[in-house]
Amino acid sequence: MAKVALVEAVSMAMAHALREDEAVVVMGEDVGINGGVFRATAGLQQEFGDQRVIDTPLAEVMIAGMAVGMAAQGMKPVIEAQFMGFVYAMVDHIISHAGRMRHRTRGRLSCPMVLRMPFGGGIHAPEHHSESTEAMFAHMPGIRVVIPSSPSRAYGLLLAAIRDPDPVVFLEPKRIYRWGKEEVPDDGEELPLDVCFVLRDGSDVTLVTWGAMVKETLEAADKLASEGISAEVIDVATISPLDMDTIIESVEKTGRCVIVSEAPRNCGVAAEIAANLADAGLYNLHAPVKRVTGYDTVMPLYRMEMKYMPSVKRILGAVNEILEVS
Amino acid sequence: MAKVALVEAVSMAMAHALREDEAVVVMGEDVGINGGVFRATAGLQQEFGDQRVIDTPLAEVMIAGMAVGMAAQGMKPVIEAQFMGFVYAMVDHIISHAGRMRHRTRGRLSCPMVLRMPFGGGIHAPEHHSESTEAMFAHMPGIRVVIPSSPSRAYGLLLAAIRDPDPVVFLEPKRIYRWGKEEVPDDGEELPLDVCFVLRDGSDVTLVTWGAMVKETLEAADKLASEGISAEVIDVATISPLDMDTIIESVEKTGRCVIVSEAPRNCGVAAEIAANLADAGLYNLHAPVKRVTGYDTVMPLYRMEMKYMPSVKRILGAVNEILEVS
Amino acid sequence: MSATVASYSVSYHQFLDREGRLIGDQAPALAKDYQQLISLYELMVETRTFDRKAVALQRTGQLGTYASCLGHEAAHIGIGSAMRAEDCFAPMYREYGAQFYRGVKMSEVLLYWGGDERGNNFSGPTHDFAWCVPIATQYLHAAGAALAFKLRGEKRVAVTVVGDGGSSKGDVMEAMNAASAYDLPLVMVIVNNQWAISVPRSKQNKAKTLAQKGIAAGLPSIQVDGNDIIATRWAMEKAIENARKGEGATVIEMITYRLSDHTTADDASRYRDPADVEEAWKSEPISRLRAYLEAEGVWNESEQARLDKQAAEKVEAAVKEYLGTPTPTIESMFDYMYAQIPHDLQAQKEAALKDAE
Amino acid sequence: MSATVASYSVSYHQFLDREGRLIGDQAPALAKDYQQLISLYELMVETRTFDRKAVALQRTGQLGTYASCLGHEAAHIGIGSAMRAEDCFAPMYREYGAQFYRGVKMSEVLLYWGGDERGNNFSGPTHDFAWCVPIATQYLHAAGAALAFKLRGEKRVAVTVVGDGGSSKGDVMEAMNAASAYDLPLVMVIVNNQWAISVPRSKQNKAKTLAQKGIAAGLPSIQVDGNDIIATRWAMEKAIENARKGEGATVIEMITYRLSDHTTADDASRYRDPADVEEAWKSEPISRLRAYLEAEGVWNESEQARLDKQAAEKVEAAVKEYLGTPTPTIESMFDYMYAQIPHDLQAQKEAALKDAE
Ligand SMILES: Cc1ncc(C[n+]2csc(CCOP(=O)(O)OP(=O)(O)O)c2C)c(N)n1
Ligand SMILES: Cc1ncc(C[n+]2csc(CCOP(=O)(O)OP(=O)(O)O)c2C)c(N)n1
Ligand SMILES: [Mg+2]
Ligand SMILES: [Mg+2]
Repeated sequence: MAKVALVEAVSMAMAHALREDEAVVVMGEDVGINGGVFRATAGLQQEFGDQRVIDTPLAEVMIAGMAVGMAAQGMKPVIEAQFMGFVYAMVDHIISHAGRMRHRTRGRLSCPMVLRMPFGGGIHAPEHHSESTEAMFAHMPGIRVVIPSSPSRAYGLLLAAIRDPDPVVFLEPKRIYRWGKEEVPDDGEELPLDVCFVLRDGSDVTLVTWGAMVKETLEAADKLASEGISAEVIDVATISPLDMDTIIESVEKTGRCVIVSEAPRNCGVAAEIAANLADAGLYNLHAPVKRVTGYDTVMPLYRMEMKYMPSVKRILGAVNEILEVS
Repeated sequence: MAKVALVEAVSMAMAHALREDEAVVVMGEDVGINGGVFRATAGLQQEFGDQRVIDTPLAEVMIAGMAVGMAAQGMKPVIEAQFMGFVYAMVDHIISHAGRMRHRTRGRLSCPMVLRMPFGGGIHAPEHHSESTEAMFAHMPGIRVVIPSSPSRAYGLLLAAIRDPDPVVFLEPKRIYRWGKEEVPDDGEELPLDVCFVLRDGSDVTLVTWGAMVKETLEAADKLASEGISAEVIDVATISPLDMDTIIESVEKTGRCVIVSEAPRNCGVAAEIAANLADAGLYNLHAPVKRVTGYDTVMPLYRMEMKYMPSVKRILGAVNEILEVS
Repeated sequence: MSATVASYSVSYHQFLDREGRLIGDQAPALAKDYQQLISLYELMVETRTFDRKAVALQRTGQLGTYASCLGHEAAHIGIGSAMRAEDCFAPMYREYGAQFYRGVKMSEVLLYWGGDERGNNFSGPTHDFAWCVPIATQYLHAAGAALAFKLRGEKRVAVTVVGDGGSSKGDVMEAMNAASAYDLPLVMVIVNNQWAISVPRSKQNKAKTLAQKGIAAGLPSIQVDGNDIIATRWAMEKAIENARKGEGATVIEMITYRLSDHTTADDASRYRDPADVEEAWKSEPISRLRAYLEAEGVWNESEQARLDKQAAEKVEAAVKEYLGTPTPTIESMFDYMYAQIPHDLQAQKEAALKDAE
Repeated sequence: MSATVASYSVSYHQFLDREGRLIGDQAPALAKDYQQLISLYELMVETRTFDRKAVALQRTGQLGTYASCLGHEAAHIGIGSAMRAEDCFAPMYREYGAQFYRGVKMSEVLLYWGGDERGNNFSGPTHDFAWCVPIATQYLHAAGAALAFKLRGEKRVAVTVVGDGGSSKGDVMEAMNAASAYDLPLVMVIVNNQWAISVPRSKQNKAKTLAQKGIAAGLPSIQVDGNDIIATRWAMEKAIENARKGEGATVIEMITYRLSDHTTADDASRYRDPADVEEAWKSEPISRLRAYLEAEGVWNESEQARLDKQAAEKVEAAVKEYLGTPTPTIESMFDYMYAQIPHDLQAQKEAALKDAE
């Protein structure tokens, strides 16, 4: 079996869903013949036709609002925001309608849609092409937020997201779109939308992360291992609902936790995790919970973007700081 | 001096700003002759004319986008979202432009605007009229987020917000728009945009809150006092930047902290505060940090809304839970 | 070189003048279909009876904020009555007349404004959208519904309504644009009642009509007297038929007047001249239709008395049903957020139940 | 009764045909103002020289993603040259020609696409807006600028540009609506280059023109040949003059063609026929203006050779300046977020400086 990259696994999952359920349609700017600006929808219009894989006018409010309407009428739209920087115009329909349709109507109508988009920095892209504002969606009731960090997780989680009867925001870490290829059987097996993945067992410190920062975090864990420090690495994957049980269980063992996220720090998902540790996890903590995050600044243009992104060095710095504490 | 309510103090601050600086204009739906749906702009158009207090077409994207343009060209627009539930359409311009104008142009252009709006539940309003999504704005780089909880703080903070050379989101707790009247001299004295207010000194537990929940939190503190428990009450007031020093100092003294917020729990501002306690404040904590918040559900329609909002009972429950811990 | 490359116009249609006389000789068959006209008239009167009662309930603390439909009866019932059950309605928040025609119960309207989500789980067509408070967003939901129908090859039409104020929102223009791009089976109504809370129509823009927004997307765009049910119904029928035949979308501006305050939370005397409102009463839809029916000899005092009584009874029954509806449960705050409640929310639900004990 | 209540049309204007011959006898004075025409021509050629170099820099790893302006020179320079310095320009991202006219330096364009915010702190008018990536948002910034000018009683005009794709966004319609509501001194240009990345103009909507979006708000709305600088400049001058006189806003659609890939990150061969591009080259703006100038006897081979050399040197100097600009500092990530850095961000800045040691 050929190995595929994360972006190809995304494609595979959409193709699988389009094949198995005729209610599924893929919509967005340039998703058709162009196959998406990252090729995530490459070949789909050719295979499924332009009534299933639909180019839209350049209008994000329209894409989101129509998806809500379609979903309420029994379709399963999988819409794309071309970059996360352009999703903000969609937020109104997502928060005011997608997340409320079922609740508002006591289940009479629902909103089974997926809003997928590439997110995160580090690819030398122009302004507004490097956003990581997953916390904004995690704060919205009624919306699931999912972030894969490997090809197989991308496939299984996206399939689950599309099949899910409620709205899911699916964030694709574009910096690792083509990193860490894996064999991914197109077997239609989905992954659960509410559990973390423990990527590496360890006993001295728990490193919690998601998306593209999994790469630096695993590198940091390797580095620590070479120094005799055993780090457990957890890929949160489902940002909302958040599987705190797995994280707290790990911290029970290690007593220490560093959360790594490229998003701005203030009110990010890392804060939610740390807040839970300060409550249910408090008695297991041997040292302060550290967050290694992006700064509360605009992501700089690309000459400086790697200075913004959490580095292996910064992760190691945080780990060392709390290891010194006994 | 006559006592004024919070909403009148908001009005006074706008009038003062309109008087002292001709760059200031007030804009929004129904802010003119109608004086705003909560009367926050009552009398302003009469005093300053329709070139300073400007009714807009019903178009939130327009209001936000034009405010950005006006601010960049030297005006100081104070715009209103009629309710926080209608601010989501504005988010794109706030995050993509208001918060970035100065940074993007290395200071050549800036965006001295204020976006004010009534927020929070508890007034038996219709759907979408009870939002508390301050965390969404706190997560945005380049934006200050301010929430007054008394008439005098409303006056001083709003004046400071309007004079501030950068964008400020100013959230008005409408449930207490007419509660707790105070004498507020119209002296043009502003309050700092980066410090918490300690509303009540205490030694056993720190209660941290903001907005309308200040009311229940103070009530809870009274109740605790009658049981011999001394609670310190902090009104955060400036959600971003967050004055953690004051909070940590308090917890140094009390060893215990309960954070009260009516917003949904997941990734709320309460999480940010707890996360900081789990880091810099960890060694002072004698007990888990509790969050008493709204649920991760849609704010229900009004028959059930008080079941959603944190109650004095829930606050006391959380305090008692951590007081049992020694 | 200069050449005209595109030309458009907006036409205005009215059949009944404000005294209830037929104008011109182009009136559609409905003008002589007395049975149908009377049934529309009855619903208009019932709707107004309901509306007055709802306002009274609010004034006496038995209902939350309520958006009155006073004066909009011809517009709303023209819309609702031209639709088939399988068509899909995406209303704003005051089109009760349209919804009653489609089977929504009066008690359900009261439940909604009475702060109970169950009002949205109404007895109208199950595919109809709920009341929509974020202005103009419903336009795109209707466009999405229309695209769904088109993709599935169903001969169904989506119908949506926005106000004069709401027509300034980008959502409306994006929906019209989508209707054009995808040839959607969609009818987009702008109910121009001259006011958006305190902001008069003239402040939304200086264009002669709101209908001409449709021209931006190259859609047929017309204006009708929104207080003339013969005109509103005729325009809707034509537009819905076109849409059903696959001939695309239409924009219809219905000119009417908001005779009430914006909602019960509003006090219109702050911003508008009572003389204007008095003048507007002269064009209101119910008395003109009654005058016409009476002149045609198909309606009279005693019919009216019967109808008034019937309407009052219907409304009373609805109020009783509404007031008798038990409070929602704590569980209901959590159980409809997702098809399957996630573990974190389940924990919150359990805590809430414990707190409520 | 049916009556026409509003009628509108869109006119199309062109003075130079694609062979460079004057059509009709209505050409504006500019057609015979050779000195000015030559200076516009020179800027068009310099802009194209710059553009080709920028693409080459990207291809060789010396520049980030870059949005080419190939084929847009008459549109952009028509826009920029009709404005006064005190007017305010709110561009999208590829109107370098307009910006060069206004004093922005080539090296600054390169700095921006080279990943350096200092490119936005450019030498053009300090009140001009920066490049705007979130499509169409600039329309509202321009509307806000126009309102600021109007409120302050300044005789200044705001000018903004959006693409055919971007014209589908609600921001554009809300800006047009605002222009109508407030009678703004605003000129709104739609540069229709037939493509929005891979999506052709025909998929944005089925209306005959994009100019007619202005009709929605009752604004004068025209179409011009965007490859004819005499037409683009004429239309802009007229619209700007009207705006300055207080006569409100205009919508101008300029019809051109994107001869390049969308950006250097795009591969247009995936979605468009090379034959169409070849055909479009026949209408491109520079060769037609050159043919006209040569036919009028005011331009020749040797002038061209001089210009080519001058352009190449200018571009080379800009590249040198760009490549020589030192990396921004860590401090610069923090210092422009606010006028006064807040305490929390100050702490982050100090940590970042320490990490960078
Ligand atoms: C997006 C949004 N902004 C503001 C409001 C508050 N609001 C409710 S109704 C209304 C005026 C609506 O006027 P119009 O569209 O003319 O409809 P009408 O109420 O007159 O029927 C406003 C501003 C809202 N509900 N949604
Ligand atoms: C709001 C938004 N959505 C999507 C994009 C991604 N994007 C960049 S350019 C572009 C196409 C723009 O086409 P058009 O408006 O015709 O302008 P052109 O590039 O052809 O000049 C898209 C979709 C964006 N920058 N902003
Ligand atoms: Mg109205
Ligand atoms: Mg284009």
